[in-house]
Amino acid sequence: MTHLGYLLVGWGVSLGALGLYAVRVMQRGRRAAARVPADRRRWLAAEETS
Amino acid sequence: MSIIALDGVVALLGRFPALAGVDLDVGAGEIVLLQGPNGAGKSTLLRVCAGLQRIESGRALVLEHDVVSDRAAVRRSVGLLGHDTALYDDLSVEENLRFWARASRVDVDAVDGALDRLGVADRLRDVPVRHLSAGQRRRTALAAVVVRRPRLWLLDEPHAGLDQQGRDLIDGLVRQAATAGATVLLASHELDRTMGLASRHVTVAGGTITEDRTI
Amino acid sequence: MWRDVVLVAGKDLRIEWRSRVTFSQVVPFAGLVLVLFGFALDANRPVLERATSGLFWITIMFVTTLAVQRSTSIETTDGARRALLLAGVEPVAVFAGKAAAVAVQLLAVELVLVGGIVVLYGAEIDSFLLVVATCLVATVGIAAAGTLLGALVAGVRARETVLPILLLPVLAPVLIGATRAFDDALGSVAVDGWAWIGMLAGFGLINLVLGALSYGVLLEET
Amino acid sequence: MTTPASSEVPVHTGSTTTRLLGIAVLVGLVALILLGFFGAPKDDEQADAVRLIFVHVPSAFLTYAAFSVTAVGSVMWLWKRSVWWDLVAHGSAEIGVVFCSLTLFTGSVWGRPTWNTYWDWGDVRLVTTLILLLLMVGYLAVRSMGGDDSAVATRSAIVALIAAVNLPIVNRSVEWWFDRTLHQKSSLTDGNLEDLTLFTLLLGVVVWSLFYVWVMIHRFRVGWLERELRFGDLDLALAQRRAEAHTINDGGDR
Repeated sequence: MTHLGYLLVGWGVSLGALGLYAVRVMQRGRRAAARVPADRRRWLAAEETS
Repeated sequence: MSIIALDGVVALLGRFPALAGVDLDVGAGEIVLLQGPNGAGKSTLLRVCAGLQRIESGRALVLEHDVVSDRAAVRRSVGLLGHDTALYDDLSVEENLRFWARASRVDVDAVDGALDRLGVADRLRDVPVRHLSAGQRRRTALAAVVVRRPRLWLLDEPHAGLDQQGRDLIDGLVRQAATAGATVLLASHELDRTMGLASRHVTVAGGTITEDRTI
Repeated sequence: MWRDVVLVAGKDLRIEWRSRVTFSQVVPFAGLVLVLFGFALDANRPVLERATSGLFWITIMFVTTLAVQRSTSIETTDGARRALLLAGVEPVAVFAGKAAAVAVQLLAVELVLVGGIVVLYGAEIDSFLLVVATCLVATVGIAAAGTLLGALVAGVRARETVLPILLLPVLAPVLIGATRAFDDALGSVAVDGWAWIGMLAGFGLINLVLGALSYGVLLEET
Repeated sequence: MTTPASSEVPVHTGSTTTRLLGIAVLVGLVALILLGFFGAPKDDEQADAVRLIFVHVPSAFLTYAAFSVTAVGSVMWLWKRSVWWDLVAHGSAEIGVVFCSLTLFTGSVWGRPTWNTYWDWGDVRLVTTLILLLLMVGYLAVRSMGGDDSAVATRSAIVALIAAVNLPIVNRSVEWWFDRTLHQKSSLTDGNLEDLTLFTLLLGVVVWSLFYVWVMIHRFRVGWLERELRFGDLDLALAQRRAEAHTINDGGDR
């Protein structure tokens, strides 16, 4: 395969960055959710009913 | 007719509830003293009455105009002396007053008279505001309020930084305004002085009104 | 409305005249930038000639951030923003007045800088009309976008750094367009400068409308 | 911090919907990698470098999609003062900045073997996208500067509008600037691409879009929770504020 180095860098950085960002968002969510009282996590309540 | 009618007013500064439910009714010609510790919410209360503060809940009418939906009408009819003096440092006393008179669409010729009443000496009128002392600056700012001939005066610590003569001047102005039918709301720490001046004492604490006495 | 525009613009210009910030600080700063570019590129005269229009407009971009900051701080230092609302001046008039004052100051700086590039960089002006037109049209857009963003960051912490971050990318088309138009006027590159003036006019118009529509909202928020 | 033990109120931002979406993204990604590296044929001119467009083009598409959502959300905030839209605008801008950076990065990596340069100032889309990135970084800067929530929302919404309105002018001016562009004139429509290459490209756009929706749902909930943390306890704050009145009632101010 030609240009394999370029390919790996391009794909690797893309997937890595997206994955890293996703993990960070979920961590932020967990941290915030742990501090918000259960009765005020409202979008969760709405989710359960639908 | 009540000049100020507040009903359960809650106002936030950022996320801090500066006013936590205020009910207040003030009639024409009253001189109301707002007293209370620093951070009690006095300044925020004055800003609400000037139509400059967003209200989180409750309702506020000033001169029968809603301070949110009809704020332009409220602003036109009040005169506010806040902690800031709203003067441009590089313009002279007279230029400042003329600018604010024109901006407020009031008689520019009233400027001279207002400066006289506030005891701002003639020699100071061409001096840039930057060079004024704190007391002179405050007198100039008050002159800008006088020029507007407001129906509702909102004065935040008007005596602060003034000499004895200046304080007497302010008391005289307030009495005159009330006699002429205007309403005055003033926040002050100078209780000895303002006790006699005001016809009503309202104590503000914790963003609420804890005491309301008419004398 | 027009009365208030003149009132606000007159007030800002009078303050500027009194304090002379533009003339005692901004103009020397702009001259210094020109001289420094000269040092950096003078080893190669043709390069300097080729880059003259770009350097001119980059200098104007720097000057703009200073002028806008100054124009904003006039209203924020002593609570004049609030007093303008109380006075009942139309926010559109405040916007137009302040933008006009900024534009006048920028035009004055541009006048000095044109002299600067002629003397320091040996620029030869082929079309004087095109130079004037470019300055006028570009400055309207710069002043409109600058005044709008100046009001936008007025209530923000660290506004001195946030303003350039926002303003410079927005002004990118002006930098490109005015540089090309100057290239034509100075005869350094064969392009149609007048076509670029059309683009600059579009930029100016759009940002004037944007500012007129949103200035009031910004004034109320802080 | 007490963590509620009940299973009905989880301590994260996931839900059935996001889990299904997440699985779809992962499955799609595996398919995309297989097709991208081994399925799609190499290009006549670009050889295997063409395989980079399977990440580059979807990123570019999602950049503009995400910022369009931000623009719509900003208008809706200014119009309706709807917190929901403000959170959408903020979240989408953040994700958009990630996609935008990736677009520029993969573009550069692809440009090197294909155009023999990492960067070209004469290319319209490249320069426009860079300016878009700078504008949106400015947007996030305004957002992060703090202050009254609704003032921040209004300020940043206006920044988004300024960016959205000025971007076409940036694009036009760069286009005129050099009057040339390295980018191929939409290779999607001129029929030069092999069928499987085209299919893989579309699959990339679909997978990236699913990822956007998935991460956007999470990001929105994060924004909501953080808002609840700041604002949700207004009743509590009011009670505390009123309590001040009794503790320092007679103290006066001295």
